[in-house]
Amino acid sequence: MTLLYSEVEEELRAAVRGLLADRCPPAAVLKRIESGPGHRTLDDSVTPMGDLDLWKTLAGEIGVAGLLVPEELGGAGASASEVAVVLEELGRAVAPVPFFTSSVLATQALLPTRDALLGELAEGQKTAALAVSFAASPYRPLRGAPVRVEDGRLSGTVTGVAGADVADVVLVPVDGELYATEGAAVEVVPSLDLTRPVATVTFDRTEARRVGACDLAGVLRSGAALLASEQLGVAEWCLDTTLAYVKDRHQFARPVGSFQAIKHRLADLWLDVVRARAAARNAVADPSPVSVAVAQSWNAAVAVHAAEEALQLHGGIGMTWEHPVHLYLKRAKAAEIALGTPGDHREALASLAGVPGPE
Amino acid sequence: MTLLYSEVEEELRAAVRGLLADRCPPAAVLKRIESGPGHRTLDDSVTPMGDLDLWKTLAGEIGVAGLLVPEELGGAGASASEVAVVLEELGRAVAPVPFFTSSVLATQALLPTRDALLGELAEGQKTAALAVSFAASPYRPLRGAPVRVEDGRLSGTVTGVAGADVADVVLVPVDGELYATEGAAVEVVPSLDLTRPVATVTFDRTEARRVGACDLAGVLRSGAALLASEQLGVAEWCLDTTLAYVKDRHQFARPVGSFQAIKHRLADLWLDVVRARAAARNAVADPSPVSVAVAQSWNAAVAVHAAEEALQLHGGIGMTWEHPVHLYLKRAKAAEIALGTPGDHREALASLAGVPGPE
Amino acid sequence: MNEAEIKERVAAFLGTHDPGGDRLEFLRARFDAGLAWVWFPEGLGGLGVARELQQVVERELAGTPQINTGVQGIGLGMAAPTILAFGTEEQKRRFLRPLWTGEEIWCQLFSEPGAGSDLATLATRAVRDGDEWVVDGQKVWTSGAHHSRWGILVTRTDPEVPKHRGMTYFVCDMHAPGVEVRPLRQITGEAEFNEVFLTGVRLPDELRLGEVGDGWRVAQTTLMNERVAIGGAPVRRGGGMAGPVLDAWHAYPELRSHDLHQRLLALWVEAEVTRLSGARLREQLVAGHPGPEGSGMKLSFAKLNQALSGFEVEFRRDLGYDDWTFRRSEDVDFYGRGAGYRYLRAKGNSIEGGTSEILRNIIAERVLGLPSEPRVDKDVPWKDLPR
Amino acid sequence: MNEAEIKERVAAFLGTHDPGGDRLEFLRARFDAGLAWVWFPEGLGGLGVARELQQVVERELAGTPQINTGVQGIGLGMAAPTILAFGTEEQKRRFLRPLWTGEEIWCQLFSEPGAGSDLATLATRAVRDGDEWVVDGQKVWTSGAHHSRWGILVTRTDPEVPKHRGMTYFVCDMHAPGVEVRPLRQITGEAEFNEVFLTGVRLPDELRLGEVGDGWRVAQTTLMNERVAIGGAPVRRGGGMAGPVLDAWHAYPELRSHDLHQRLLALWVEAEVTRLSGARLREQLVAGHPGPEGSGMKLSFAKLNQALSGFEVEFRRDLGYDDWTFRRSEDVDFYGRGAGYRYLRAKGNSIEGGTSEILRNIIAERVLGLPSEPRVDKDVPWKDLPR
Repeated sequence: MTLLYSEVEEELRAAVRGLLADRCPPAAVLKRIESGPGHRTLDDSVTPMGDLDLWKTLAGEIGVAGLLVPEELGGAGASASEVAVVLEELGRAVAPVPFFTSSVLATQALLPTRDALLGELAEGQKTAALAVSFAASPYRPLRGAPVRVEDGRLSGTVTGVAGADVADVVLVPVDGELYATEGAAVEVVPSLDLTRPVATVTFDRTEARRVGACDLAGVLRSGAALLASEQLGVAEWCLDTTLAYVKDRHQFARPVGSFQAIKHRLADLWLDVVRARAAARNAVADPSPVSVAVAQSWNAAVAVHAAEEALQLHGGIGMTWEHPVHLYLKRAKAAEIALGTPGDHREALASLAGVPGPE
Repeated sequence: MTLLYSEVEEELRAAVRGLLADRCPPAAVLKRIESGPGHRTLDDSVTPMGDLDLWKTLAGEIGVAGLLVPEELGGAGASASEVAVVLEELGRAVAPVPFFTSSVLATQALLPTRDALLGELAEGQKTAALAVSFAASPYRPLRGAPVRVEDGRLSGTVTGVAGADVADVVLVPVDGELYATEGAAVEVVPSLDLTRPVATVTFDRTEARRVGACDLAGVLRSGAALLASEQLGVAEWCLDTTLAYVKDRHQFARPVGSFQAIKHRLADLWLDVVRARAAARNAVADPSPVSVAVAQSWNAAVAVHAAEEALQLHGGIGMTWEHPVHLYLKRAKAAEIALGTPGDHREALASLAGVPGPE
Repeated sequence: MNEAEIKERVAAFLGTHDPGGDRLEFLRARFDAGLAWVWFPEGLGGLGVARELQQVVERELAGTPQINTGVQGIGLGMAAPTILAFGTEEQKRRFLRPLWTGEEIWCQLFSEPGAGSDLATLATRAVRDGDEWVVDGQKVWTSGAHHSRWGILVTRTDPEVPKHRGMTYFVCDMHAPGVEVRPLRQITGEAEFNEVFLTGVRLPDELRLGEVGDGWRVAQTTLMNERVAIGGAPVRRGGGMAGPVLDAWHAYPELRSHDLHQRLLALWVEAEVTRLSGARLREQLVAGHPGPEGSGMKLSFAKLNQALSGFEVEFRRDLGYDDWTFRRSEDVDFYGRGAGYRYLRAKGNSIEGGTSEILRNIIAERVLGLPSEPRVDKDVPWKDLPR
Repeated sequence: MNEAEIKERVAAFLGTHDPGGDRLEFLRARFDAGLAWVWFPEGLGGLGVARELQQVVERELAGTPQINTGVQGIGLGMAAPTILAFGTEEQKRRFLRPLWTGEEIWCQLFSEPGAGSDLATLATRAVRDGDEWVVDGQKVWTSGAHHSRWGILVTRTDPEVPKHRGMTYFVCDMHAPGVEVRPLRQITGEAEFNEVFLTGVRLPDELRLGEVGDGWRVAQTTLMNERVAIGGAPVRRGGGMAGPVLDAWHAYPELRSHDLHQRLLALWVEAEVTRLSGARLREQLVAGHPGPEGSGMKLSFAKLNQALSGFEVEFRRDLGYDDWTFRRSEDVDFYGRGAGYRYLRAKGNSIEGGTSEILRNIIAERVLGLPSEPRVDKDVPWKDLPR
């Protein structure tokens, strides 16, 4: 077990970062969200929020979509550790691509079934979304009313589904079984996180295919483990961007970053980020329930704190729509809720780590 | 209802502060605790920790001992508001006198009985201590094994009793009744708070006089309301002393207090103290359970925080025995436990203020 | 003049002016009767009496047509006291009456993209050209600019001297050619503020307020009046930003957890002690002994608002947002909007009207008497400052 | 030299020296065999080989008589590398052997009452008198001074030049007349440290380490070695200062509350991520890529230790204290003493070996590359500095 990055991982990072720098600078992300997603069903041709061109390149040329899929099923057979590095970079760019929702969450739900859909996802031909509220957690996998199955058809509504706006296939866990459908009605709602909007997914006697068994809590836990790396990326961007800004911005004829109170806050923030990196690495090196709970409770809060500090230390410009810091704040705040809040994960440690509550 | 200080209160403050500046500077307090209290019973003549000469002057000349006692019972018939001002000053001086334990806690326990002992306490002829753990709270008035009464004699042991080392009379609440005795065995134990040590008080078929009914929770709540003012005084001393130190102390050819990180911390601390003052005043102006819980949960924590900041900002000298800051740290930390921790008071607000917990 | 005499004046005024008639006429008459702001001089809407007596007037005139303190806020709170202090007689007569009646709305042209906390480095140039000044530059965070008739404007007139000495203060004609107002979109989606671009704007010298080069001192008067206005209103227990959080807490018991409960209790206590401090501060003001605590209230409320609104979003686990529409809004609608809006908008509380960092500096130096940091910008000509 | 060759050397040494014989003789022989610190030069206790190979020696010599790294800590960690870097050949031969064997204990005479974080302002004077120097001043926070043979001492030899340029570094003879050691009582009641008063202490010039006026550079070498030593040991999950808190938590279920539980869980998480950072840092060191994270470990542990020990006192609701006796203690007994001791002693963690404030400065400037503050002390002669 190591907490460091391998050379292979660093190469993968460089490739992803290079592509994102070129194709997905903050200004491009801002422009994209300004067109805004509307209502649509999967059959409609309304432009979704996600950048599908970018996603095609990421999936096709760099091959990130198949990292978790075994080679014999058409993927790259890589480990969570490489996936984590990709997530760090996508977090740094708040890139509007369905990597986390399709290549991580949906793929992990599918993996035990070894379904052929995995190959299509791995190649980036299709993307999938898991029809579970993004606010669900490993400790409470179902939030909201459950979906019912009758005569092989699905009925019910799931709110807060991430990635559904760009999904070709929706995967629906019902009573320990996983179903796949391309006939769900997807209504994107105005979302706090502009770069990963959530949708309400409705099934009305929708035809679906039973794919296999599904350990939903396990899937959400693996997702939570990896979300910590995305949160690390968000926090790193916020710290780096703020450092660059306060070195450059002058007030009172001094760089703002020469004021001691600012320096001390940034030193503390750096120390939080250093520990977030260790926690994220540990959650992929040892994806035990304790490691995941630790990484999520720490990193979710650090990402929010980093984005809040970034906004404050940018002063007025940080409050404007044109500066990208708000995209990170919104991503961080939504990700704090996603897959369990820091408090959910801390409370889970009471039993996981043997720190019992009052009797 | 007012949250301000009256002119009478400011005059009382000036008198107490003047006397303490003269008779109880920090160096004198340090010297006194170095002799240290040993084992004693009330009959022995071992020197107690408290400064009984100072106490005689405070009680006799300024008349603080009888503030809470009605005039017809030999006291001054003043209000809690004046008592609070005296406590602020005694907190500022960490003065080793039994004002809080005898003139507040014990006196409040006695008041409903209108017992003649009140007159003796009011004149400072005698001092009393309430035989309840100082760690008890209005929400859990009895900590430790209870005292039993048999044939009018008391048996049992109470630990953590504040003020017993200098008490002539020990007041013992048993099952809603208050007993008074001069025959308790008092063993002072090494205490975190050097200026208000606690003792183990033992009754072994000790003769006692039944004084009247006792609402122990109410007594502890009134005590907690006033303790907030003592904590305010502790915090104020810490802030003022630290401000003076960082203005004077130079490092890197600048006053330490000109460094922005230090300035911002002290600004935040000042703001905490400002709010502690409002909370303390409110707890005497409106001694409702909500006000008391608010004042204790805020002020106890502010006093500890102020003392911790004072120590840190004094640097090495703050770690030395010869500098008085540790006396305040120890007082603040012990007072955080006394009469309910901040957490106890916050949790009480769940029902008091209508902020219920999880169902 | 005492309370009884003021009441008599008001009664006399009401005897000759019908509150049920034309609103504007009533307000103009009220101004002319000296009942607009009684502490202003006679002839300028006042009676030259103690400010406290205004309360009597307001009580007696409750129910009559009122001015709009929202949209007129900058005029009433910032422009008027500055004009009173530094304006010529002619300027006072020209501006104060329509300012007070609301016939002319005012905005503030101070902040610039390059001059936020350090206002005194501002770069908007004003160059004299005969009896006129030609102004070029960009201002930002200007609320109400799009319906303002006038703006209070600080400019750089001498770049060769240290920054505090080379500024001049003007009244800017917002209808002049070269004034362009653009809505400034915020992270909440809406536009509460504007950017104002000034390109070759010509202002006659009669619009100058105060002496040439004395703009910093004039601006201080304006800002002192701003600081007084921020964060002083009474709040009930459990009110303010705690209100919506507590409402949600009661409405969704199934979302509660011990983690959230303990944090909410701590925030409740902080909100309560902050509220009590505000109450104590107002008591001090009434007693005529204003304490230094005022400097801290905005700082405390900013922190609390941010903590409470962040808590609320987390508690609700709401991944949605109510409205991202890019539209103008005239003021902050904390309670009519969703938790996400409150969270985002409250972030501005520690930036607008003096950042929390600047407020901590002010508390440290002016209240606690701590020494200032070494200054590197005091004696350097503005044009040579590093930026 | 490779691992196998080192093992051969050790085997050869053990063939001729009985670990069961006289301890001191064994240690002296080990030094002479170059197996004390293999990265030191030959003849000075080493073999001039890579530092990593020392681990091999330690493994092979496990179970033989060992030096006392506790009481010898300052000698080994700070004095030895400085003597090696700046000492004359004669000084190296004279001091290093008994330093390593523990025959001579060393202490550090750096801090002064007036020079804490700003060590370079120190005021202890050394004045040349022929072949000797006469030293007057006061040092503080000197651990082990009362049983030390030598001290590493920084003095002011030229007050006329800026502070960094007028210092000279000496080895101080702790047995010299005029050296007075007094125990310094701490807030815990005990005395871990001393004050050292130097009154007309005469040191021969041969005890000077480095050039006259070069003392700051010599002291930097010492301090760099100190920083490396602090806060780097591996901790198990739930270990360190969290250990006693968790033990108490399990032992006294009746004292638990939701408030305390939530706070303990948060501290547990913080302790765990800090522990993981330490583990990651050590992996980086092993991989030969030491990261800048090291600067943060001491800062993190100080904060954690203080939070955990403060929590523990509150949780136990213990108003007592184990022992206020004024006695000397050789080291910090975090786990053998009570919660109150831990609470008080941990307060020193953010002061000793660089305050947390100084460490934040260092991180901000050296790791994050933030600009330094304006300096007012760089070019002023030491004697003219404000104090």
